[in-house]
Amino acid sequence: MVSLNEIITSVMKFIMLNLKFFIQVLIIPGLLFILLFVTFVVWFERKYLARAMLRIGPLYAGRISGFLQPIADFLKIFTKEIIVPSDADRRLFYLAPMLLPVIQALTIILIPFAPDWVVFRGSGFSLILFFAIAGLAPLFPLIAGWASNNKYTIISSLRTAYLCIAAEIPLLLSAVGVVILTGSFDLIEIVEAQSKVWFIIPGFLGAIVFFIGILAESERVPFDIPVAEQEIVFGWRTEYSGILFMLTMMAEYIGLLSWSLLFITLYLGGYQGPILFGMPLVSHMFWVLVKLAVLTAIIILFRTVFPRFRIDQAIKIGWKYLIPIAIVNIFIAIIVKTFFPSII
Amino acid sequence: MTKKNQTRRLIVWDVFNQVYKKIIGWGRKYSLWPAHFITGCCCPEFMQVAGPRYDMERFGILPLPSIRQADVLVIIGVLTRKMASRVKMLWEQMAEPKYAMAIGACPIDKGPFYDSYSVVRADEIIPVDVYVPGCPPRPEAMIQGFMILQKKVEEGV
Amino acid sequence: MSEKSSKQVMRISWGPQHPMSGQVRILIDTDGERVLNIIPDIGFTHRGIEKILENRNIVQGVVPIERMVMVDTANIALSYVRAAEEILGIEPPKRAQYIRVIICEVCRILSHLYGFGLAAEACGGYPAVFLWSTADREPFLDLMERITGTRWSYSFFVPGGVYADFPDKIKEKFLATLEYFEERLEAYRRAWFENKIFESRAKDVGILKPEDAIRLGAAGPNLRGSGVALDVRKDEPYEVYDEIDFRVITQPEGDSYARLMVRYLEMVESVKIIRQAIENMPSGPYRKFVSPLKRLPKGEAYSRVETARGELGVHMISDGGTKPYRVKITSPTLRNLYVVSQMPKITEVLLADVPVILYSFDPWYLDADR
Amino acid sequence: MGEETEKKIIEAIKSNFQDAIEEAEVLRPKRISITVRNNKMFEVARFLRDRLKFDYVLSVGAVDYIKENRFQVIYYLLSSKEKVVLMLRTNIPRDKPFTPSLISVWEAVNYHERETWEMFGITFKGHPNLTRLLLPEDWEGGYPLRKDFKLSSSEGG
Repeated sequence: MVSLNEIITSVMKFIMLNLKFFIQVLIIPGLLFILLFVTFVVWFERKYLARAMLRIGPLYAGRISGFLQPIADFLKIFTKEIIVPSDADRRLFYLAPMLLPVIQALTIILIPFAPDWVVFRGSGFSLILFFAIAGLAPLFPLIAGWASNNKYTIISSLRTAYLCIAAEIPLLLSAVGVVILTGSFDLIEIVEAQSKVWFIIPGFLGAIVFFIGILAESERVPFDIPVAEQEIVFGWRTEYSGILFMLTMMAEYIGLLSWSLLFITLYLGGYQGPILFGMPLVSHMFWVLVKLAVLTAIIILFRTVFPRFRIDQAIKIGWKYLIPIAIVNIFIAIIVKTFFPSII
Repeated sequence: MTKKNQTRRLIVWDVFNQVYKKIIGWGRKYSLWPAHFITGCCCPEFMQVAGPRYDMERFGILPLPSIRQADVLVIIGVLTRKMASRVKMLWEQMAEPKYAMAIGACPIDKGPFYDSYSVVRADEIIPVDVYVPGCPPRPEAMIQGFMILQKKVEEGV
Repeated sequence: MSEKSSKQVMRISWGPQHPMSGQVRILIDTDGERVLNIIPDIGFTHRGIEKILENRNIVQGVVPIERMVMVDTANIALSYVRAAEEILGIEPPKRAQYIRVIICEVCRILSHLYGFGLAAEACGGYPAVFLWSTADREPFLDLMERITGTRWSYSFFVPGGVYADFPDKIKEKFLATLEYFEERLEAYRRAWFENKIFESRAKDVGILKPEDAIRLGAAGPNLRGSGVALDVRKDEPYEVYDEIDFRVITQPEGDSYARLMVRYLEMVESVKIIRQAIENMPSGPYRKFVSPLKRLPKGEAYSRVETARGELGVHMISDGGTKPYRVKITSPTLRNLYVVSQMPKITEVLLADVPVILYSFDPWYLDADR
Repeated sequence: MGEETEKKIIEAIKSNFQDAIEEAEVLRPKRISITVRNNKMFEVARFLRDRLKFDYVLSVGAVDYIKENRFQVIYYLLSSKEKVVLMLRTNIPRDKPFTPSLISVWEAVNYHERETWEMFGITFKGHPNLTRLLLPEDWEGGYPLRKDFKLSSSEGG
């Protein structure tokens, strides 16, 4: 009979063999990074919104300016009762909130944090793989909306479907602009190609379309129509309580994280940046995190400044304005690629 | 299983239990989410408490749209018979560690409408944890009510 | 069900527990995103104030009637008190009338700010403006606390005058608050009325033509938002409104944007009124004592007052006892809610427009329920 | 000020409906009160709206004169041009509280007539949906605003 410590030693040997893989999965682009990012963004958003409203925001949770507030929320929700409506479809009701954060987090494995620090290289097609996985994400609000058998959630899940269709096509087209500039689908080659100039300068129109696409895809404020509190109570999350509700909230922030990381890799030169104190690996990661912080702050700023679009206005923006601009951006990319290759 | 192991295990379990209670109590104390639900005429004062000057979010109190995720049902102002049936329904829909708070003189004992035919007291409908008198009570009184509720939440884990 | 049953009509209920629906249940029949029918189900805060007032003498009666609209207490107490004075046949001293006008206009600003904040919230979770309006109410609440002793339900008006004198010490503080408020109004205009997304959400939404507004009975700023200049302060000047020059604000378009613009400009106008009232307020007695146990002479009186939500009237009938025989209150929000319920028949309404339209009418459901 | 407009309106009404008008008087400037016989309500209402331009309805109320065993239904009307308030009254016996509904003349009286029916038990014949407006759905306590409906404290005086 295999004894306990034998198992432990073999597992330890396996871990020591591919230590880098475990660090990548568990720490830097993996579990710890995502949880810390979600906790920090929740705290930052509540404090930032409070400042916009001239108030203080969470203060007494942790001693200094309430930084333990998200942890207090998590501890409370962790021990709360999970209520499943009687006429809800139990299996799907549990499935949707569990799988949604997983799918959103799955896309982060393709993002390069350093020249050789990427979990899965995607054999040259990581951009297409990213869009394939991210395309699954809108499916789960539909499942959740249908499973919780509530009028608010059905309306909200249909709105998610409209919004995601209207948002993903401009995203794809503007990504095509970047692919033309680099000539390859691999995210690491895209980042390497941006060493001379970031693609936000030649592909400026594409960057704008991509940014608006991010807001619509991750349902941030001007486009947070599926979770419109004023019309449909809490969107497709209305029936969830306890840890399931926590998972759906985390999914929203992980979606924001994955899409803004893609924006950084495509347009802001991924991990490009001056090397600090001679340690290339750490400085590459440092630059990615700095750009991520700036981008997330801008996205959260939108929440204090703008009200919300109506669903038909949002779709009109997606189809009528974003797609033509993205196509124009493709032409610009072709012109830049053929006539002034020296810029890139 | 010798007696020594058993007592050691009990001690370990007791220590873990207390640590668990302290942490979860602290978590629940600083994250009381009332539902977006206003029953009566004290609601402008509750908005002032949520406003910048008194700011109940310092204590982690964040009004949430849906009743499923709320853990405090705050009865703000007068409670009429028609509203009482909805309050009863909401109270049953809330997830388990739930608390109730009655703000204003009317839920306590019908306030200035003592002889009205359609006003009811709050404790005829749901078990109330904290009462805040006043018509409308001052924002400081409401925040003190929340702090008393926080103490009760922390001990009652 | 509606007669167009060929479509799949879904009835959504925004119950009393809903971020946008105050103390009311709004039933909406929708076909997809298009709204066919809005039915406000009110009565959740019906305290039977008209029955209670038959049990209170004229000094006690101010307390329950003030709780009808907690945000705009002074105007409502004023209509009750003026009806009592008309029956008693007495006229409050000049200084009391000026104090009453000041407090009523401050209440109008407080109420419009509250309605303003809720309209911002209804347009799509726009938290900054709602909390700004809450912050900008605090200075006025402090002033009211200095004058009347409480922040909200003042019970400051009594048949025959006012309860206490206007302390002259706080005149400068009052004028300083008004200056600060005018800067804040400027901030609202830049952050709110020139916000493109708000314009796209509120313009041409819920258009109310003038003849529809009168036929359906819209009240106050909603009527003036459609271009009908009906304002009790000008048509039938009460207190000292005839000695103060101010203009009645109307907007021709009649959509939600116009109604909010009327409220915004009325706040600007109220600041001017308060300034004039403070400057030429005479000295002298502030109250002519009327004992609450005095038997009311037989008779009736209908007093009209322009509250922030529209024209409110109190019809008091007395049969010689100390308590009025019957007090009928005409509530403006009941008329506004009927106009909201007829909106889908006048213009095309989407589901996301319902909160915008509903809160551009600035409803206060306790006012409709009484 | 004078009351020429009010007197002109009273003359116009008196000249058209001598028998229908029981009494018509000017209470004070900008306040007119007419009492109309119940069966002629409809014609007088149509005349007021079309010829005298009383197009804005403030509200509908009723008074219960229990000693004279009669209800008095009052329509509060406002002319948006002359800005004069007219109270159109009609007396109906307490035991047969029926009166024609004027909803076909003024659409806005819908909610007000429902509320008066709920509070007094006066049925408005021809009203499309006389259902509960303010009281709770399961209310069987009679008609609250009638004088014989006693409040809990009114015995105490």
